[in-house]
Amino acid sequence: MLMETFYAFIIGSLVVLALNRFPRIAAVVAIAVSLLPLFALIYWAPLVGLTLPSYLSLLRFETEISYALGPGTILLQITPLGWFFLFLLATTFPLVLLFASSFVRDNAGGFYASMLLTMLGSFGVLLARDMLTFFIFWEIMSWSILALVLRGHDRRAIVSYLAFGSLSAMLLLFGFMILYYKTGTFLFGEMALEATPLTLAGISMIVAGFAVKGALMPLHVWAPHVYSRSEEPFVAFLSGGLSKLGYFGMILFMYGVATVPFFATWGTFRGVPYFGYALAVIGAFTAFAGTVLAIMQDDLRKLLAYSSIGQLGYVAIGIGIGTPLALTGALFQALNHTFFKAVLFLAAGAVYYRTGRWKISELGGLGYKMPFTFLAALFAIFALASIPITSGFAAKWLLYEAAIEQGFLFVTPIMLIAGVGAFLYAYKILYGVFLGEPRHDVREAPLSQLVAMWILVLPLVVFLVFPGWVLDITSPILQEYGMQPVAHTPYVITTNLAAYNTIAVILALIGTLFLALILYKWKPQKVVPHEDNYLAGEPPENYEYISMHAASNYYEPFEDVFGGIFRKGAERGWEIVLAGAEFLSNGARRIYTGLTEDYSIYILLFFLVLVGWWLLW
Amino acid sequence: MIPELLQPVFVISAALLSIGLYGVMSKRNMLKIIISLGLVDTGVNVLIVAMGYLPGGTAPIENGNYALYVDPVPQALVLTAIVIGVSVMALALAVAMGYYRKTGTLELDKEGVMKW
Amino acid sequence: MRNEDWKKISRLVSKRSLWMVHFCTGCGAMEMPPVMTSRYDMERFGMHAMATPRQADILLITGYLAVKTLKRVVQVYEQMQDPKYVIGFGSCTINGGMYWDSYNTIKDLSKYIPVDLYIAGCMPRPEAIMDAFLKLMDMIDKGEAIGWKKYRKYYDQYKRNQRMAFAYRLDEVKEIKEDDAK
Amino acid sequence: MVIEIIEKILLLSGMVALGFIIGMFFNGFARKVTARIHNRVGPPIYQGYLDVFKLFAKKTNISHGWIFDLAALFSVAGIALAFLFLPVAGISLLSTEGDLFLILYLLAIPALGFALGAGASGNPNAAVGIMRALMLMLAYELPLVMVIVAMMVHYNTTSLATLVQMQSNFKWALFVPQFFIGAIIVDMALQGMLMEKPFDIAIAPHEIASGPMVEFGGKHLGALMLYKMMAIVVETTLFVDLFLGGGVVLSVEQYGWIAYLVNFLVWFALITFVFFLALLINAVFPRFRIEQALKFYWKYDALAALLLLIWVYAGVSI
Amino acid sequence: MVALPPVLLIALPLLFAFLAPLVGMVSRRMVKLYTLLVLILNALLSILLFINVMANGVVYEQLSGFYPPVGILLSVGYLGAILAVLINVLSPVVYLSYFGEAENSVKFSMLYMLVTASSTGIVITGDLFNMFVFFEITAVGSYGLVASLRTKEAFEGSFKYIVLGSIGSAFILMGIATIYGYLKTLNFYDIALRIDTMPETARLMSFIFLIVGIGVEAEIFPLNGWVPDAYQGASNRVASFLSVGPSKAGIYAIARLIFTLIPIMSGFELSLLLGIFTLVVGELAALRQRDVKRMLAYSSIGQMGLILIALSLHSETALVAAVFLMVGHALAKSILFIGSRDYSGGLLRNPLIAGPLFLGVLSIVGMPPFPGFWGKWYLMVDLASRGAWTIILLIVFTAIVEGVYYSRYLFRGLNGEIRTLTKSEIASIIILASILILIGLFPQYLYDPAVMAARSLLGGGP
Repeated sequence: MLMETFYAFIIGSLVVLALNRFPRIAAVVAIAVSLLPLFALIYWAPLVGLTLPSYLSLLRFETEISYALGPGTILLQITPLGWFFLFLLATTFPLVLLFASSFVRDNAGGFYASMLLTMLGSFGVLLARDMLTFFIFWEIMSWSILALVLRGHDRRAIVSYLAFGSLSAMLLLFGFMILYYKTGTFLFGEMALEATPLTLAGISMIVAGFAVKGALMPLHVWAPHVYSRSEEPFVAFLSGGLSKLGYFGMILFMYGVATVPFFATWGTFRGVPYFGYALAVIGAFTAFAGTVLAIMQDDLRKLLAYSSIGQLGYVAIGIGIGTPLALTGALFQALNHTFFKAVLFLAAGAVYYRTGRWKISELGGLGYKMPFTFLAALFAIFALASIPITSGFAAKWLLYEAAIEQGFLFVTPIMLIAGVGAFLYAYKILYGVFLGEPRHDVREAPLSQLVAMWILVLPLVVFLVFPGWVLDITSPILQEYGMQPVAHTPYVITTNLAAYNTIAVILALIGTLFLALILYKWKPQKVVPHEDNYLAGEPPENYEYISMHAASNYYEPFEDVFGGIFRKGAERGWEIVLAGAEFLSNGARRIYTGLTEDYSIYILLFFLVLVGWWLLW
Repeated sequence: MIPELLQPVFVISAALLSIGLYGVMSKRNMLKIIISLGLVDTGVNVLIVAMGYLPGGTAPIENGNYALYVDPVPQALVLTAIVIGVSVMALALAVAMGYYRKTGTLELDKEGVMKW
Repeated sequence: MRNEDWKKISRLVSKRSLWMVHFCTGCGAMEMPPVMTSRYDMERFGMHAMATPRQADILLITGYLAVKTLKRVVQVYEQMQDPKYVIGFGSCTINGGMYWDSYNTIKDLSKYIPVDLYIAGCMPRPEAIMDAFLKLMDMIDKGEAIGWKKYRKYYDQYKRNQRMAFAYRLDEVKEIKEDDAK
Repeated sequence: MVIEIIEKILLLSGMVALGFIIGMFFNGFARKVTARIHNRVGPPIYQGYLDVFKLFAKKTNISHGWIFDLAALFSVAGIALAFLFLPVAGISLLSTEGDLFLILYLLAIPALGFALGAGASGNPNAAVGIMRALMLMLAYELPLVMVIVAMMVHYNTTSLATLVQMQSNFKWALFVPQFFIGAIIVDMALQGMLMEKPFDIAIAPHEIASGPMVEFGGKHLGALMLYKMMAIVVETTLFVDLFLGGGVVLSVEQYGWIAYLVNFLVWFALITFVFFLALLINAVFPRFRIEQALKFYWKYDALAALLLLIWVYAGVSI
Repeated sequence: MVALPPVLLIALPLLFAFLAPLVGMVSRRMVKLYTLLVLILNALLSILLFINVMANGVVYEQLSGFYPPVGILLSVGYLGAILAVLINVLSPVVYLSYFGEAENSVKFSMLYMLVTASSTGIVITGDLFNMFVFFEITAVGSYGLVASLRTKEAFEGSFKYIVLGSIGSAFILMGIATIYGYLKTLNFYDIALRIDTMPETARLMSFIFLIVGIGVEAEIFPLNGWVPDAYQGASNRVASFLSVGPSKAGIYAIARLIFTLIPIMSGFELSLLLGIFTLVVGELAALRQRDVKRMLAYSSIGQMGLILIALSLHSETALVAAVFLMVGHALAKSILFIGSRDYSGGLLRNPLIAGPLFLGVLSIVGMPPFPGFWGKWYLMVDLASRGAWTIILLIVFTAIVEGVYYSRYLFRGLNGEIRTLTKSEIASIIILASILILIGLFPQYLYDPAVMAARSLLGGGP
């Protein structure tokens, strides 16, 4: 059924293209096809030690397959790592399409077709057993994303995506070629890497190529533009699901193909190879700078985009440190980020669907108008800010523990302060969109959108209580790389330094909330209209013209302090690179002067040079 | 292999070629360029004909005397080349005419859009 | 514990924790700093100046009120939470004081909001203010400071008077009169 | 089993009640101290209890909707939760179930809950106040976490209970030269955490009408007061646990219940002292602007913390 | 199956081309249909020829009764057969886009058939002078096609093409003269057999003459001054056809030159160097280009450079890559040229236009599973196995540059005034895109012939 899944995706995408005029039917077809990876996921669950009831696995999927495709062979095999990331993608994908069924209106067939192709690519990437397969599916995913980016009609998004997409592809290709040159094979399993500088360069290029997709700074430039100018269901999947593939690739190549001893050849810093340490530092910088930039955004989607960049920086830190604790933390963070960022983007989409606005300063007061959207977003924001009443905290905790365990004195404070920064922009979303002065008389989002959001919230709640379940499915990955899994029970995670008992936190919270509720219900209360606000006795009349919303330029003092340093820093750097290329380009262009005399002189000169070179020398 | 006698022909051929190329490289007037191209063609044709020449050879006509006749192939080649050259030249003139009709000049302009 | 006892304790405690919001319009505000600082130190009695009416128990109006200002005062008063007390400070709030014949100053504050206590004088000395506070505490203790109840009870009447004060065209006044007739 | 659970619940509830009681005491204490510095008489030392009682006894309580109500719930519940996870006078009820990171994040629950309610009121003053509070948080957290990380690496633990245990027998972190500096840095951060002057930017009553609390009155304000008072206890306890051995002077194994009592008294004295220091600064300083506060913490305090990190880095080898 | 003589492939369109005016006398409209039918017939013939070659090996045919070396020999090799199919199948599809325009149909159609026939001639001939003649016919036809738009730019571009083309043909002639002067033969096999008997200097001179001459047509860097101007001046479908027919024929001639005719090691080195220069200059020049046709022309130059690099690596993998690159480039560039008529914006809002153009860009940029990808991948694999990191780096760099300017291209097609293409143009690009997709999904049908072509070329065959 594995190859059939791929066929189903290709045929499905053609069918939905043909159904362009009937968006509803196209959505149903797309969702039906999109469930296939989910079935595969369930069927393969025993691989990571999960025993699911057999009636859940409706279809059978091969665990390993090879398929001749012309010059090359497609080699596919499911691994625990692939399963973990497939879990993230396959669960998000149908829900995102469900959301899209009411969100995407024009040219829906193209949308679903491209979405199916992205999933096809991702599915292949997660199963790839050799570099050719990996690259083919990786690029299919990349260009189908490009097709979706094109729908946004935004110059910077298209240019930056394709430019960085080619950069990423070429870095990967270059790196793959180096590995091929050194090992003579494309198969991941058969590569025995020698510790030579060239191999290290290859691995670095590959990691850099993945960093583009994972939007690590300074290779993140495309992400804010793309995230802020595409349709929300797609962006939810891009940020939630597809960006994880970059980190999937990093783990695969840093711990599956290369190994810790390989990196340790060039020395270690506090038990972590310098390579990993550098990645962790870049990750920490990304986490911090992404957060700072997110704080300064007014466009809701840009804010979420920079927040994505920042949060994914943590994943990079975990991968860089590379101890079992850190890898577990990275995977857990990836999982959390998938769900909460998907919810946030979808909530943003629902808000846009009802109000038609993106700017935080133009929204407000939707919490009472769209309570279910608000609550879903609230949960996601709690997870984003890693408040310990969602699963968001467990991941960050693991990462902090890992960093302290290695004695990282300088990386850890940056991680922590980026975490605090997350509160700032999290509150900006809450306040600017859902709280404060109501400005739009709107209804709650449609049912399909609510269902999609709330199902995505579910894992955040479940893994809040039982973070051990995530650790259960990450343990086989660690074992595969010869590492000791992190000690845990369903609700207690234990490290060398401390323990974290979720049940204790939750029960204590319930208890204190109960106490607070008693205190609070003591007295009756009166709800007053929103306009009844204390404004130095000034009654707010004429709501049309007076705005009490403080969300525009919300963190202005912050921008005064940080704006100069961070705003457009990376972008300007890349613009300089581009300007250099364009300078060269101008030079090349000047060759073609448009004059026959010059052209014929070139020919004669070329002839003379050749004659001189060969005959006289 | 190549007879001494032919060296002046090579010189002539080279001279024609050089003049032609010089014309192409220095003139901007279409007609002058076309004339220069004609010179280049002629130079090359002279070279090819010289290739097949045998000193004292006759025309390769079937008259029983097989002993000494010039190689017919280069002549055939040259004939073809001349035909082609003429057709190219005719086309070039037609293009030049068209260009003149559109712009009123035969000079290729330097400031046009067709550059860079 | 009986309800009465409960109320009694509540009053006993409340009187020792009175928070004020100052509505400083006239020159009377000048007399407040001595009351708050070390010379007289009203914090001895748990009194405290608060920034917003939501948090305050006492509305202290220090001086004359123009009609426009009255609008704000009413707004602030209505935003306060029961139980709430009003202290009219200085003669301006009692009879207009030196603005008694001004066309746009209100003369008797208690026509518009229920005043629990007036402090006479132009200016009242800090001693007088302290005395007034103690008096108010005493009234609260005895359950006599019931301005907030009055405002609820005679809400229509107060509203009518306020409208009358805010009206600045003759037809508006006529309208109010017609409403009275009904 | 059931008895054990009931015992535990009672113990925890008692702890929360104790925290609130001490917190309310601190309110009166602070006002008294400030008044004495101002050469005033000041309110009675039990003023905090009166204020909270009065607020809960208000006749009308105005709410702006259910999101607004969440503020009261989450701020009280969150701060109590954070208190439960702190080792108090060497007694660790839940502090072995989590660690210092958990406490740092638990401290955010009441803050965010509070901010949620304040935002829901729709008052621009509240929004500005919350902005300032969050930025202040960002500002003081940097030096704070730098010192905390240094301590974690130095002691090789992240658990606060273990940290307190390691400091028993007067091996206080304060007496380690690096962390003496660290204590000074954290004390400065504490000033911001407690929102005492010069860092009471968020609730500046004269500029933004007490900021986030502008729309709170009656029981809502009462709940917030409880939160603020309890926060004093939590934050000073955090400081005491970090640097002053959590107030543990006698070992429980040796002295039994007397040790509990003495430890408790010492802990109380220490947190009062720490708070007293903050009050002294509070009484004589004017207010910073928010960007000044940010620059103060990130320039001077964080620089000092960075030097500390380098010192610890040179001293620790793993 | 009947083994049809390959000469039909050249003779038929030539014959029908000169019959076109007769048809035009009857009805002007009929001419287009007539031409299309002729081209389709030719395409079918080429496919038959292809199958024949793949099944039975190289097909030879002697013309006009003389035996080689005097007579003219047609020899259809594997690469020749692939390119013959490519040219002859794409030529009617590109011609399809011409429907819907009333003007000039007879002359245009004649020239079109002429160029198709002569380009095919280049790839299936076995005689050097014959190749020269076909080159000239191709060139003359192309000059006419470029000028067919009858604008100032068209005439100017055409004139520049004529000048450079004539100089180039002079160089080819000199090369032929040199070779003939020494070897007295023009047959490829004869030359290849006896090339070693030529003095070193003469051999090198003839190589230089030929590579300069052919290089003009094959768009190699210092010789390709005409390319941007002619492409910019020509109408879009002519530009499209130029990138299908003449340029591929030119690159085939280069391949024959360096592999069979004068296989000297320094020849490979030179063409590698030229390929690198062509690639870098072409791609860089495209980066800042505002005019879409000119940009695509520069991009063509870059692609030619890539193909040349692949050819001159002298290995099976690289030659397979070259075949994939040629096919990919011909398909994708013809889509892009046809689709970019009036390319100022709004074009990509129509999914029927956007789809093919998007696929075209993907193939050029080298995204799987399109032929451009396989080309780049195998080129990289070959370079990697030699450890030629500098060249890889340059290819990588130019690929990123390509990404940048194609993204600008895509953006320009999205915003602005809504315009559209004629139905025939849309049909044409959709057919081209489907061929692209088919090759992408079933690359083995191109891979196997490509491998045979590579082996044959490496063995010194056609």
